[in-house]
Amino acid sequence: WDEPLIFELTAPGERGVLVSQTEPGVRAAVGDVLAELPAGLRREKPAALPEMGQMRVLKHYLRLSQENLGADFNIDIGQGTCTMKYAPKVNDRLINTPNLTAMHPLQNEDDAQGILEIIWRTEQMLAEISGMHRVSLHTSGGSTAIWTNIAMIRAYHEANGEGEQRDEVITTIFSHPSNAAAAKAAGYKVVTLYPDADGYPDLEALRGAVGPRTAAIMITNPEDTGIFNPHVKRWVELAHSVGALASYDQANANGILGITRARDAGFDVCHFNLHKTFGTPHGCGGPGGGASAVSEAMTPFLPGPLVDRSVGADGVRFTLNADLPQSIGKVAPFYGVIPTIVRAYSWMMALGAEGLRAVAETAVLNNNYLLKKVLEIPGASAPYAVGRRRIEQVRYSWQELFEETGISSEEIGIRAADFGMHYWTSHHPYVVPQPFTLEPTESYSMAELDEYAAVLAQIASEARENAELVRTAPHNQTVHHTHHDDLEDPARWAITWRAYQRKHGEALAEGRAAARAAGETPRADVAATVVAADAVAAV
Amino acid sequence: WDEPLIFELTAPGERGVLVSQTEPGVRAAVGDVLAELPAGLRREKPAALPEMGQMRVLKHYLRLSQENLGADFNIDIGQGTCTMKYAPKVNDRLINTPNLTAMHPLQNEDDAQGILEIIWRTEQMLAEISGMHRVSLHTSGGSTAIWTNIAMIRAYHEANGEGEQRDEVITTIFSHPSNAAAAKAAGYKVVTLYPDADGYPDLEALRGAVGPRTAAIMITNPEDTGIFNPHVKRWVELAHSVGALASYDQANANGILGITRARDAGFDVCHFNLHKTFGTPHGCGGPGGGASAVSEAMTPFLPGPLVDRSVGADGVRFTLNADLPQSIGKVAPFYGVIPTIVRAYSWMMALGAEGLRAVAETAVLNNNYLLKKVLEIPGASAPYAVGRRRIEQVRYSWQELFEETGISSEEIGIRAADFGMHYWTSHHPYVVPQPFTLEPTESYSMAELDEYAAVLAQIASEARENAELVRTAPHNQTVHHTHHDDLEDPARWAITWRAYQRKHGEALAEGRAAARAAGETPRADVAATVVAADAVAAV
Amino acid sequence: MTTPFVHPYIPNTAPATKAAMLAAVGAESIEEFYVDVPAEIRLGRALDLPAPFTAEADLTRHVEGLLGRNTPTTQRLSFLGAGTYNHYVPAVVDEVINRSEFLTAYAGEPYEDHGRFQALFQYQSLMAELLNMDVVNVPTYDGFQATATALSMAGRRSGRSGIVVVSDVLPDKLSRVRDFVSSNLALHHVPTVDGLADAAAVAALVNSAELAGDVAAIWVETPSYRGAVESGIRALADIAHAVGAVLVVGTDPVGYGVLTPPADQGADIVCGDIQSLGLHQWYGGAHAGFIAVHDDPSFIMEMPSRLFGLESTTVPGEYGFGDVAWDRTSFALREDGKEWVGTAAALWGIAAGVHLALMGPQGMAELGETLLSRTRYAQQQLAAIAGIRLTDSALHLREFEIDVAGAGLSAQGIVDALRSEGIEPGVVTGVSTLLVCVTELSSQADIDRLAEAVRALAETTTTTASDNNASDNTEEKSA
Amino acid sequence: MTTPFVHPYIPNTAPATKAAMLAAVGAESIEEFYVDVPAEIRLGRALDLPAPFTAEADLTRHVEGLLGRNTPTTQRLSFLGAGTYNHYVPAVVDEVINRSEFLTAYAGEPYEDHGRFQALFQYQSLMAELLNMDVVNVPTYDGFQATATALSMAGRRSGRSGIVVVSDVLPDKLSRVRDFVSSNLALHHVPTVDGLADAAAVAALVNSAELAGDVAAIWVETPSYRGAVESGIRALADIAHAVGAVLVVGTDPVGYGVLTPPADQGADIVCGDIQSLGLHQWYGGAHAGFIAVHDDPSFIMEMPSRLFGLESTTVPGEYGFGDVAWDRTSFALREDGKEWVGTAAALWGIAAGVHLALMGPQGMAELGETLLSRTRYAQQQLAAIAGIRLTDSALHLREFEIDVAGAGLSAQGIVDALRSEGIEPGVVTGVSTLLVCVTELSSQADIDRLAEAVRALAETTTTTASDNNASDNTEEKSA
Repeated sequence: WDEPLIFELTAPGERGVLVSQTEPGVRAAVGDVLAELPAGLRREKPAALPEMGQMRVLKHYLRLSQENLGADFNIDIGQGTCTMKYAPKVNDRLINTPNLTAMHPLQNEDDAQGILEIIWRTEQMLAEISGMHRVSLHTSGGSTAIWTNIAMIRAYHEANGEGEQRDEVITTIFSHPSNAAAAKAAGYKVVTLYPDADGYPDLEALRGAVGPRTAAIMITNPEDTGIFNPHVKRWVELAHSVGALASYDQANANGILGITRARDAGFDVCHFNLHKTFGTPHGCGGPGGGASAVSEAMTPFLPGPLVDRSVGADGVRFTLNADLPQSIGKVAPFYGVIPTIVRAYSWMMALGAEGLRAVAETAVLNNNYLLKKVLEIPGASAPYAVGRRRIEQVRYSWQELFEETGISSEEIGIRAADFGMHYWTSHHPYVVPQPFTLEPTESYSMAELDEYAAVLAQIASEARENAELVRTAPHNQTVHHTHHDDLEDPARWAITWRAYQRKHGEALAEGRAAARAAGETPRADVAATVVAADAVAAV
Repeated sequence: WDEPLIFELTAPGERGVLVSQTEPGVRAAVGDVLAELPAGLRREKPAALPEMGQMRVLKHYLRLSQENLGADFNIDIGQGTCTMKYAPKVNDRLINTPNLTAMHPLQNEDDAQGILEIIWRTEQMLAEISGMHRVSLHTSGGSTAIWTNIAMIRAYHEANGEGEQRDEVITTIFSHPSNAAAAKAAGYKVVTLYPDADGYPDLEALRGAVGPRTAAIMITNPEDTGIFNPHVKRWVELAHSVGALASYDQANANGILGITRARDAGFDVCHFNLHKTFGTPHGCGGPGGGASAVSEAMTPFLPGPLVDRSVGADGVRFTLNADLPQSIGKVAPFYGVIPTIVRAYSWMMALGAEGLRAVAETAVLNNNYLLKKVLEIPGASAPYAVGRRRIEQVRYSWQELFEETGISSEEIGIRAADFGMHYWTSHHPYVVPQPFTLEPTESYSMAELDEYAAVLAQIASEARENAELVRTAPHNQTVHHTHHDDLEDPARWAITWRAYQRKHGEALAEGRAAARAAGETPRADVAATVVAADAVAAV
Repeated sequence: MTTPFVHPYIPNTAPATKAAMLAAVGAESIEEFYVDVPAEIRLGRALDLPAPFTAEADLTRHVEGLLGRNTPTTQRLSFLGAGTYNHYVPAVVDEVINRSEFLTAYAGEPYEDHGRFQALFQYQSLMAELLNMDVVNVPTYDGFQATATALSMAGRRSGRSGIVVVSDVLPDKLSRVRDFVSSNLALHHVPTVDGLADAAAVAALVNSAELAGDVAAIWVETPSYRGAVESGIRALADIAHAVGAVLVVGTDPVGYGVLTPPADQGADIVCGDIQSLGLHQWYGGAHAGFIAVHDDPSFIMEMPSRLFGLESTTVPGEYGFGDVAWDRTSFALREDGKEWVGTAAALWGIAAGVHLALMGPQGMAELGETLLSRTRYAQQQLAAIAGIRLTDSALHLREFEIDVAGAGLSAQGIVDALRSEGIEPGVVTGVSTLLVCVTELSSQADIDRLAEAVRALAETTTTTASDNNASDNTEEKSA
Repeated sequence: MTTPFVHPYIPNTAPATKAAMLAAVGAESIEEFYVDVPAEIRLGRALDLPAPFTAEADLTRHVEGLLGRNTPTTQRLSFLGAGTYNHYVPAVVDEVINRSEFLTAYAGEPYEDHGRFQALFQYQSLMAELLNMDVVNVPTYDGFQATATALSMAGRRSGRSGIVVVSDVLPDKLSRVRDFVSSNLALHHVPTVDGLADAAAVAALVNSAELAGDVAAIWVETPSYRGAVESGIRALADIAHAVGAVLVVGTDPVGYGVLTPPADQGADIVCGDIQSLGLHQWYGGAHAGFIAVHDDPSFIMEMPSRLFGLESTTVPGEYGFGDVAWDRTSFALREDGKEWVGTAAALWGIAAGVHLALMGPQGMAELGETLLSRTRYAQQQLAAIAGIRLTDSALHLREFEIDVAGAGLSAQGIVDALRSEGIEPGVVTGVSTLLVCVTELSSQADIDRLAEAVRALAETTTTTASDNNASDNTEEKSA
């Protein structure tokens, strides 16, 4: 599809949906509410939204959807650390019921026993999975769950009179960047530790870093390299030894479900991403769902309200408890991302203990299988811990290929999309040179893993034999190579269509005129002579 | 996508969905039911269905869906006579409720008052729209509604003792082929009339054809040419004058809603296609929905049961009436295609009388606008009734272009798909040479009509300047030019995968081996080296 | 209305656009387009229809309000079958058939609608594996039509007019078939014995003077109207083939994960409905018919439906799809085609294909076993109630009939009484007979609940009856 | 279990595949992959979780059973707001965001995820038109976060720490903001007068010795917690700008089809929640936050969220998309980025974009007018009841507070009493105050029903009270 911007589709007078109108009786009673608006409050010019019939709006967005590559379509193992797994369709269908969509959060608890029970049960299961005492599901993403954890840590130290003293948080470079960023946003100085020569988290470095100013260590394990810190319990003990707390980023928990638990290593708080480990869809970047799990000592600081279960004469009842004097308060509206929570609950209930363990075991099997396949590709390597197994993912490197061909990991990623595959380099900074991180999870079949590895091998071979082909990618995508410089220059960047028209309107008009003169039909004109070659869906 | 056949994706042992298992208590009570099956009743070899994980099945069909071009995606005016209009999404959402999907047809009527009322209201509205006395919604397509109409006519004549005598049905060549076919299937001899020189139905020809053997005339109006028969009332009168009945195929009713009605012209029976005129989706070729509307005299012959409305002490109640001694009996299970009926009801209720008239008026406006645009394309013409307006559609001809370039209407259609447009030639036989039939309905904007016409103009121009480009189409589609001869030869045709393997298994294996030898990766192997160029979605 | 009517479904009702289009075609008003519609048949007034709900929110409230007056089987414990069955529909099935691309497509060519052709070819192929036959059609309307057409095919192919009906047929289905074939075929019924075909009587009739040489087909239904699985298909096939007739088997494919397909027992045409394979109940409004035959042109050329075939393309190894033997159809030849082809039930075929792909061989086997087990269990539990008996001793799949006369009950009385407990116990088939249906969604607890409710009713009735020396009229007691 | 565990969600649990993969990597068992996980922290037992429902049909029955214990607002007449609102969601919105392509995508590049980038760029652009501002972010978690970040931006940009809070803020939102900014900012509250900001008092505080030179922002909420539409934004902006501070306006965009956007009245940062623009209530679980600023790098570079921008490609006239000023973010710079960026609420942004495209200028204008009219009508009907009064005289959009003390009622008493009639009359905000919310889905008949129910309760209470010379404790009377 060669689909214009929606603003270019406007046709004055068309309507997309009609609004319920005020009844004559209401009009008679209230008069002309617009005419009576206080001075300056009546909008002078209508908002310049497009005017379109319903089918055209639908068609526009359906076409855009086909220009997008969801996990349901590709072998989505290229976004390592993000756990792109199957989000079962049955869960989408279960949540799309008025029994959830039409629930108001302040309805009487008697009308909400079903959803309250699901929240409570989900918390209980996550408590068992983490070994923690209590869980809050209020946050809508992993990073904000991390924030919630550091906010509770801050509240804990403040409650103990050490709020001023403890102003440092320690993390590692292969922990997710949000640990560092959330700690900073909470007012902490961030100390980042680098791994030892073998890529393992460096216990000695930690020993040198902890002290009376340390508020917490905030670490991911297994780290983004896929390496599990075998001394993690020592790390926690070291933190505790100086009065600091230990916060566990479990974004990478998928490979250790039922194997080991945060509390078993002594952590005080941890978080899960429901949209990663627990099989809910990623929604183009949210809403996800965060779970903050805490030890008994940290429980008073949880955000509220909490869902409590009581057994009375009338049977079991679930209630909302907002009487939490030490709570950090609200971290989000109401009780969390309900569609995510119910999906995660259903996902766990479809699997059970045996199933969760099969998830973990199959994920690591897939990961180590893929590791072997990738290492067979000349030019690819898996730095650190050479010859050792990994857990959930591997941070690989194309450094050898880059040195040989000049083709970068980023260029390989763009070329991979030509094969209908998504591929991501890695989080910054690129400690591993020319990095890429693959996380096959448990969701993809052996044949799919083979297919993905074969595409990488194909591109590596192209890089050697026809580097230009790789460098000039994309060749088979909705859009051609973009000029990214536009977006770094305040004079040229355009974050909205109105800004674009203001900054580039003249060039836009000129470009169209030129195209028209050259016999081409510009995008904003009738799209008739644009052949489908320019209009293919994403892959 | 270069998606294999699903059988090629099998991986032994994988499961797509698990089935509810028999409880231990049941097993204890009934024993091994399989072992106890009577001789010969136990299947010996499992069905050779594919074994696949759930996500892979989903991915397969989602990819196939992207290789398909629904009305929601293209400017779907190329399938004239089929009334490809907007099927509102709200109606899809309204019907997908357990209040419909989980209703069993033999539940107590008290549990079904909602759906019975919708059926009754829909019938009432269609009765008003057609002017008829009573409506049955039992059939699931237009052709079977036509069948129902001729079956009622047959029963009527039989009831009058004229069943043997009346063995002919008269139709016209520009009426839908199902009129002829259904009459034939009902045991009638079919007489087909051709239009007069101007393309109008030929009243004199009818006069020559009717007689004591005539059971009915079965005609479409406006005909597939888009021409309205101005003498339609004379036609009906002529039929009645010899004791025959008149059956009106209203598949093309979209342009005359609220303008003129079947009963106003004297027809005894008529039918509508709910999936055409009344805005329900076409579902890749059904289920649709048929409505058979009849005069009071024909009412006793309707299929049963009928939905009746009564007002009693407890208020209004809807009941199923199966006490219909003259009824032709069942024409389908239960009461019709419920999802279609409820959608059609909602569609009418979103529009009302004023809206239905706007549908008709806008459809004819769009049609005549498009007519003007198409006639501006050199090589295109609209045979018959030159210079006159049309109603709902127009049967055009590329005969001039064909004579000039050798490019046929069929070739133009295949090329049109390269532009993301669907285009259909016309029903056989091609009375109009190199025909195509466009029916813009009310659903497409002026800009979209312009775009479609521009594509036709572009292809016509290509036909002159680069006929080979058109002749070798498709160029930008999921699949390349197919070899249709395979499908006309019983020795080679393959209607199922098992038949294909049996007939072509050797060639298949050889082809794959050859491809492999040539360095290509055959489809059934890992699809890794197949570049996305071969794998684009439909457009 | 004085304000112009603009509707979201009709973009060109926008006044400026409408004016521009009229100007472009040189028309003063829309009325000019209707010159061929004479005044004598013009309506001349607005249609008399209810006031519409043009705002989508208002429409939604209205329709949801109406549908809210239904009480679906999710809120009843239902043992209703008789043609529509409550099987589980996997979410992936609904996801696929609700994709806009499939839902709103229609009749595209094999190029732009490659996905539709492949999905339906796969449906044909998956059904073919389940049935062990080489040819399956793109779905026709429903199992009624499929059966009527299958019998007509047998008639057309042989030039004979006799159909011997050897099973208990669902009455509605029989009604449909009777009317459909009435111009061409005559139905001859052979009563069943203990629920199954009476092969000896069939043989006698087929070879009788009345029918000799004019039997086109023997028609078996399995499971029968009462759920009985026919065990004599092979014998019936032999009888048919001996006189040059064919065996037509009407069936529900749901059991063939464990049961021998009719083709393996000599059937020539197998037909029926696929509602059990991934379609919701929809108040009886979601049926589709299949017809399966062997790869024999003498059968195939009699099929009216479209048949999608796999063909090669200009790219070696690539699969293309198209219509097989198009010239059979009414699209090609109008009345000279076979019956007719039209919009039927393609989407339901795609659904059934997805369903079979998800289930796989093991899923279909487990489903078959669960159905046989639960059916047998329900038979046991109900027949264990004093005075209630099964009406035959055949093997049953999913449905069976009980006779409750011995318990002093009427079938309608049970239905009325259990309804107050939220149970739909079955379909009344006679004064004292009830057709009970169980599926994989009927748990042991559900069946036990049914049996308990019937037992309680029977005991109350018996007690009351013995107290009163009363008759077998139980209706008054079943409030 | 002795049979191998094979699950539809985990294809490689198929025993043959698992064995082949282990063999390929040269591992004896899965256990080898866990050598780095020491025994001391190994769980060593199965997780103690409820028995699962591995059959999808069983899972569905379980979850539907739980959800069936909810009674949603479709079965109640609800006047609940206070942060989550019952607006109509057009079907097309749900259709689009439930497309697998959007629902299951995540973080693809601008090439393979062109559609996502365009859809979110369009969301930004559509919101920008509604708000009359040039920059809108990809949604953050919710309006609470958006406001907390907006205030933090003002603080970071100015290096100052004072925030002057001039409106009545939703208590939960205030709680969230307070904790979030506690390391960096101090909140100073100026009480409202008759529901609106007290500009004179604000000016006095801003220029007071305590705060002079350290005011980063004045924070307005409109509509306020109680639904009052702030009329003094221009004056407040002038006060802020005079001291080098900025005006931050927290708002709900639903009214800007008819109301003047804050930017036109001098606002520098406008922020809030988009739940009203096409998201269902979801028990409070569907929120997303927007932050809008002018095209000024000093603001933009303080934004933590992703900002999608339109850029050219190698094909003239083609639109590409990408991240604007990536180096602001924590993805680029970890703790040196602005706050952090992570998975937030992109899908809800797409929904809001579709919603605005469907509504268009006329739809948003009609919606605004309907909301104002119905709100006013509800105020009139309730205030007409003897003893019930509005707690302020400001203009209200959608929500307003009533004080019922004069009618001898308590707020909780009304809620408890009306609940038995299926009505949720509002949110209790104090002993005698109730926050009532009406939307375009509250018809005149609905509002009349509410008013009638309250009136009847008030009259009963008054009668009883006068009979008994009773106190104002009404709870016992409101069974």
